[in-house]
Amino acid sequence: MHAWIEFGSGPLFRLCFALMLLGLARIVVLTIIGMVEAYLRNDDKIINWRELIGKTVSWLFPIAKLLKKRPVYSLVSFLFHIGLILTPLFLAAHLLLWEKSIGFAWFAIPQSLADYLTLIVIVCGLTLFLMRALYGPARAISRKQDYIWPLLLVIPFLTGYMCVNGRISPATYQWMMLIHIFSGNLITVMIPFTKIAHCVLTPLSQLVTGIGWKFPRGAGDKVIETLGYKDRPTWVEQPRLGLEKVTTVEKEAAEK
Amino acid sequence: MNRVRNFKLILWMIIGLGAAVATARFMFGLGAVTNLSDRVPWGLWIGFDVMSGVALASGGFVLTATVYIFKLDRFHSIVRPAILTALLGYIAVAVGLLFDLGLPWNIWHMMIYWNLHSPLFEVGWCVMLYLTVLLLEFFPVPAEKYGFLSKIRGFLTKLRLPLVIAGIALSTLHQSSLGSLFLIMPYNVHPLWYSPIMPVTFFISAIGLGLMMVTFESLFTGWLYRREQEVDLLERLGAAARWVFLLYLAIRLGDLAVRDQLGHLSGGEWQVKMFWFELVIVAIIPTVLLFIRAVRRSAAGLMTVAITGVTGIVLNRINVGGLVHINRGETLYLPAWTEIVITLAVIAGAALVFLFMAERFKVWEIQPVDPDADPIKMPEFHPVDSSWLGKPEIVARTKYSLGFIIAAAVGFALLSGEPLESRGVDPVPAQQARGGDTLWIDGNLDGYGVEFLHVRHWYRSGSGESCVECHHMNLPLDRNSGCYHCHSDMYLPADAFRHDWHSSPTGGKLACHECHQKGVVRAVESAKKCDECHNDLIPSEASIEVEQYMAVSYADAMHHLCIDCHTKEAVPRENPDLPRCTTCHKGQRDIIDATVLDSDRRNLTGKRTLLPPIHQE
Amino acid sequence: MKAILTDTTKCIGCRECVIACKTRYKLDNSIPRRWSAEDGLTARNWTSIIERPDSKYVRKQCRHCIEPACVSACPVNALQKNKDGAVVYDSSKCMGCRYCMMACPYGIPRYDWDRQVPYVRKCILCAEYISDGKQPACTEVCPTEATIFGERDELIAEAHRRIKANPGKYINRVWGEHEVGGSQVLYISDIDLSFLTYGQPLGDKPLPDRTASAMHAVPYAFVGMGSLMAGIGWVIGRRMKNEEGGKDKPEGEENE
Amino acid sequence: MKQLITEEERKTAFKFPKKEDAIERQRLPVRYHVEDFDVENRPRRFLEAFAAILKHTNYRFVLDHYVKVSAKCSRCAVACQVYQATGDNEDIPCYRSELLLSVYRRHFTMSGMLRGRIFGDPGLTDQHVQEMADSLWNCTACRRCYFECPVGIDHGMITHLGRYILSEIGIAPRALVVSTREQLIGKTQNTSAIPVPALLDSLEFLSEEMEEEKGINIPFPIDQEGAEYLFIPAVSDFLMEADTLMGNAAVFKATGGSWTIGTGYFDGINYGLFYSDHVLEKVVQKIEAEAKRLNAKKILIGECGHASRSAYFFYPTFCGGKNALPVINCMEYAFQALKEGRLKLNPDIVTERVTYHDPCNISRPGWIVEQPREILKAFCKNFVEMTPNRRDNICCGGGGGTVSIDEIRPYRTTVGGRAKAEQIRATGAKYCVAPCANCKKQLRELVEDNDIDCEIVGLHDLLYKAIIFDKEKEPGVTKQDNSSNNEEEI
Repeated sequence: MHAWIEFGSGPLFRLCFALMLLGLARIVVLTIIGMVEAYLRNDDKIINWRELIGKTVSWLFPIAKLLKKRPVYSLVSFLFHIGLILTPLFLAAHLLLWEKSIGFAWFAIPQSLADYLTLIVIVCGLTLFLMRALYGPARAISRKQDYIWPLLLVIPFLTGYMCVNGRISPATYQWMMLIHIFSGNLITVMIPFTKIAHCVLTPLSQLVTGIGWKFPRGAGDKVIETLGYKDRPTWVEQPRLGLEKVTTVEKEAAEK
Repeated sequence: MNRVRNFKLILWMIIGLGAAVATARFMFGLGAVTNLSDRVPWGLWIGFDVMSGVALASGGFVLTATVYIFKLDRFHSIVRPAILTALLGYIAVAVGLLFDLGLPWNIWHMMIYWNLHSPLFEVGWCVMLYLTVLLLEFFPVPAEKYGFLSKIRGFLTKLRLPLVIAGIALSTLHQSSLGSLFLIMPYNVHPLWYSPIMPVTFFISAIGLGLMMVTFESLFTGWLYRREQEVDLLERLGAAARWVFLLYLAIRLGDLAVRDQLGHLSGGEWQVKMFWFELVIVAIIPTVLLFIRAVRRSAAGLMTVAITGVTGIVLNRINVGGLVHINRGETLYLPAWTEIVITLAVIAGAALVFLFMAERFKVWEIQPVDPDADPIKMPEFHPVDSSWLGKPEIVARTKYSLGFIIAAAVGFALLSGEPLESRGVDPVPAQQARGGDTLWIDGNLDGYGVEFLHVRHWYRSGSGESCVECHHMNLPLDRNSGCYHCHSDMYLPADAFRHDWHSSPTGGKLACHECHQKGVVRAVESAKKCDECHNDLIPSEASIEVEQYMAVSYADAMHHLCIDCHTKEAVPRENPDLPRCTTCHKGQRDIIDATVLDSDRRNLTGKRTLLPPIHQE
Repeated sequence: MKAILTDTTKCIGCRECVIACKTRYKLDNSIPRRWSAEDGLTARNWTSIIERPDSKYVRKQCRHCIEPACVSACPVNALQKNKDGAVVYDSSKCMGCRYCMMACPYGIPRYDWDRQVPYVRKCILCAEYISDGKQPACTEVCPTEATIFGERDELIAEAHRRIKANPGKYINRVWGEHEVGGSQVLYISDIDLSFLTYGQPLGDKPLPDRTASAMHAVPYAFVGMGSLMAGIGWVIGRRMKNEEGGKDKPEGEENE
Repeated sequence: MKQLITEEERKTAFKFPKKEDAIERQRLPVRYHVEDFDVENRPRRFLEAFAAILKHTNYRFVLDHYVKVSAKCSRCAVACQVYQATGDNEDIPCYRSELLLSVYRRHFTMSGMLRGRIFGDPGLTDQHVQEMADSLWNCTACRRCYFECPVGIDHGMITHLGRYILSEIGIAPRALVVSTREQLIGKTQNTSAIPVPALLDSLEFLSEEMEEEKGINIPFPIDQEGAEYLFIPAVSDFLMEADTLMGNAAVFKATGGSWTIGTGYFDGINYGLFYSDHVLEKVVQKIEAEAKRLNAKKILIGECGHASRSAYFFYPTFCGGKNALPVINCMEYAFQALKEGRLKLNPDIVTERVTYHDPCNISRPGWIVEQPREILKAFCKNFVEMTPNRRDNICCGGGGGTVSIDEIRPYRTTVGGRAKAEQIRATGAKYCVAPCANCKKQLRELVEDNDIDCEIVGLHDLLYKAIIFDKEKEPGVTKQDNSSNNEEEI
């Protein structure tokens, strides 16, 4: 048991954490490369930065949007995210592990706050699951993983809370810790490869959309050429309306 | 092109692994990732990356000489890949050196601080100059593609002959100087290898290696890209190489005879076996095989020869570079996996750049073309999984980066945390044997210590709960720190109290006044004592008092523990000798009755605990 | 030229010299390494006491050779022999190639293997102290005068005097008088000290001489090889031109 | 091998699920465009078209991003007025996007590759293609859901791409394809097939009518080279929205702007925006050619949402990036004139309650939101807002080209536009200003079918009524040209 815990918080954690960091870096870099490529291929280089950044910020800190539509859902999901980010990163116990492994750590949140946040995450996670299961449109668009994720995210929080508050734990500390570590590792390693990747990609979304709406010139013709539809009108040879000037302009263009 | 893509994927994975190790190397220092030690300061990185790297790149000067000096134009088609191989080989040497050097950012010092007596200085300069020459020699190839470079290209093409001559001269110098490096170590290098003519043997073997490397590279890339292999040309190279190898064999054996060292060959040491193995694969097998015509004319035969020859000469460089040195004492050097990974990663990087150049520019007569790169081609869905991952560059980007990060993550997982700092450190024997029968207490691991009958002491002090009489607390939050974590030196006191940690928000989170009283000068003496807070740290029965912030030195701690007790016990036992030094320090360990410790010593040795050999005069 | 003479028969193994050295140069504590068990020297232990059977103690330190191999080997002049004869180290020049460690016949220089910024470390004969006319730390504190400091000639004379004065006590040899050109740290002993060189008998020829011949050949090799190649190229080119006769097709440039 | 989609097949294939609590929806009788296309291998051809489009356009990185971030939170469901009306899962924006994203995920990513290898997932089926065909043409492409998506997925773009792919394999509403074909390779070069002589006639007629009404000659300059503005309205304005056109002319007259209508190309309608990037590009480039021919300085788009958007946002894209001519909307022009005091309006003419409908295409990007409101507030005393309004407005229900499909009028007016109808009813306005050809058509049908007492007008219709001509300041050129007319009037 102890050996498994050691393994889970040692090599396995390093593997999962490195995969997460590198994987997230990878998708961000790939997205940025794609963006730059698309940007260079487009003729239109005008980007409305103000608009894009404004939208991004308004979603990263969705205070104004909270009360607009589906306020309960918005509030629950907001709290869920807060707890999800703060607790693993700033819990004192985790920071000690950091200090031990990489030699430095950062400030911690008080244990009582961490406890409350943990409870909030557990409650919000279950609520989100129920909302997904009970709300019609949500059920219609959910895949299997969408149901699994909120529950999976709750597991390390639940077991972590039980480790800290041993009285409510149904099993021994060791077992709880084992589940805590392994579920945490599982989540960590899956982050860059599943929809949780939105944690780093969301800030890029608006820019992606902004650049995506600008199309490369002449792509349509190439698509037709690639598909090889011989009988397809390519819109290239167009008879013009019989005004003299039009034809002359066209002729000039053709000569060029 | 699938073969190329899979090969590149493997290369990227190796680089990923290397990136993880490289991070550790620069974060934690050389000791963390290498098995190098004060006794073995040069290891695989010098022996392979630098010494063999330089030798492997010698194909460049051999072939430029063949084509531009001896004007054998039929070899023209393989001179470009040879120059590129040489160029990348030298860049790989430089990169490998950056890992090996303790202070890689000072590598340019060689340019301003001149020591004309040092062969390494000369090697360094020649490598730098030759690298420049190679860059200039290769520059026209990529420049073909860019029209605006045509003027420089024309100028360099005119300058080719002087460049080639300078390149050959520089190569001659540093290929041989790699041998001169070891002339200064007559008492280190095994006499079967050490010879005043090492510069000459190094140079000759470099020529042979250059030819073999060109053969290998040509055959391998031919297989990779399904190109037509230039076997007829390589056959001629092989025919030339056999004489080189024969000459090398003759010189090595002749040298031994002249220096009257043949007697060593009859010895049974492993070095002798190594010598024979090396000589067989470096010279005898290739020479014999190359004299057979059928072998020379088949790609498989040539490949066999190339692989044996290359392996042999690389082995020779590694041997001379550190493996067969005889002043190693008891320290045996085997490269750590991390060292091997870095070496492979440097090679993989060079190979990737080679493939990139070959695909991008006209390195070979026929440039390989990727059929999928055609802009108007209809995308082909994979027949099995009916997927299409995109244009070749997108596929490359997606797959290689995935391979890279997975390999890097595995690398980080394999790099274990604690041994990174303490490679080469054995667990303190006293700790290792805790609870055992007989301890060998040896604080500084120098092999000289005190025999301690653990069970007897335990029994005498009342067994049961008596452990705490001697064994004191561990570090807070620590499970099994060795003694040296506090008593970090044999003779000097060490800091046991981590002030930073106690005041840091992640640690004790203590404000100053919680330990230091107000109005009193803040000093060690006026502060709270450890056990005022850590009252459960030491059970009440313990004989140790925690007052000091400085741990005493290891020797003092041991003495304190023992002498106190022995002094007390001297009276009731009516044994005045009990507190005397000689009671414990019965002389050195060979004086201790071997039979007493025999079983324990074997156990300890099994647990990686190094016990020095018994010195006998 | 200053020197240290160590008389192993007087040494009681108290290690005062070790502590004095560490104190003077503020050498911090080192994690004991496996290989340092052989002689006790580490990057933070510049001198050590080796205990030999029968309570014999031998102090090990840098020998400060008169023609040091390490100084000759260092490609960037980081190791230098100063006017007093001490082999001193300039860490600002060093690039960490460790050739000095390879070259030293006594295996003295040690390396900071566990540091990100490692240096080569060894005894520097308290160079700045002896240039002020003071003594090295080790000789200063030695309670039994087992190790003493003075002019080299005088110490050699003293050594021979002691050997002569106590026939049978000492082995009739002053270690360091002639080996590899002589050194400034001398030993007289009643036991064989060849373990200091790992059993290798050292010759009297200075080590730098061995590379000097190769190094002297460098300019000749360069010029010789260059002109040889140029000559061969010229001759072959001319012959080929003659063979081709009238056909004046320019070679070389066209092909590449 | 080639086989047309038969009428029978379409009838059996296109079915919509019914929901008890939702409005019972009829099967959309969309007539798909039928070319000589192979209907046998639709999945394969769909994938090929998808791959070819990914290869040559920028959609790949966008989709790559979207498949990774899509969190399936279902917030978009509350934003979609079609879903609110039908309650049909197929109308949830995220569901619709997932139809296409799942194809992308399965056939164009590593995870799909693994799924194919390990689980033997067969991939795209004909049924799925059909589902996409049904679902994608339902969307009004109003992009309201984009504002509701926390991770920033633009479902509008996915729909846009999906339609493009479908159109490449011949699944596109016939109405759209037929009109763009006329526009691009037909004789008349416009979607409504108006021949140039007819155009000139009607312009002359309008000019005369304006003279009668306003007592001042307001000309329509035709083919004037070097004019500052090349005026490109939605072509339907020439036939159906004469008032708007007259308003445009009147504003130019009053402000003294130099403008022209080109006979070479005068159609702002760009159905390419709704179904094919290829057509979109070609149509935009026609505008460019006409602007070059007439040597115009700027391009002025009439009152039309999608025409404005396709010109404003895609003109730089397809016509030379930075060097492209600036594109402005006629409302921007009017607003500018109003701000500078060149446009004088009589506040006593329009006294009825007026409301303003934001066309999605120009209001959603935040481009033309406040300008028309400022203009309206300048002369309408009784101006009320709909809720929600501005960038968060609700689509008229005819966006995304659906308005030009006459067959689905019942669907548009009962389902797509239901929310809008309620909105308009709630305002109680007499006039609903909808500065967009599509919106006008749709809203007129909407108020007709829903019995709402409201007149749908363009902004310039009202402007035309309220405009005051400053006769002393009349430019000399027109005075001389039409001196006789002026004298008569005086």
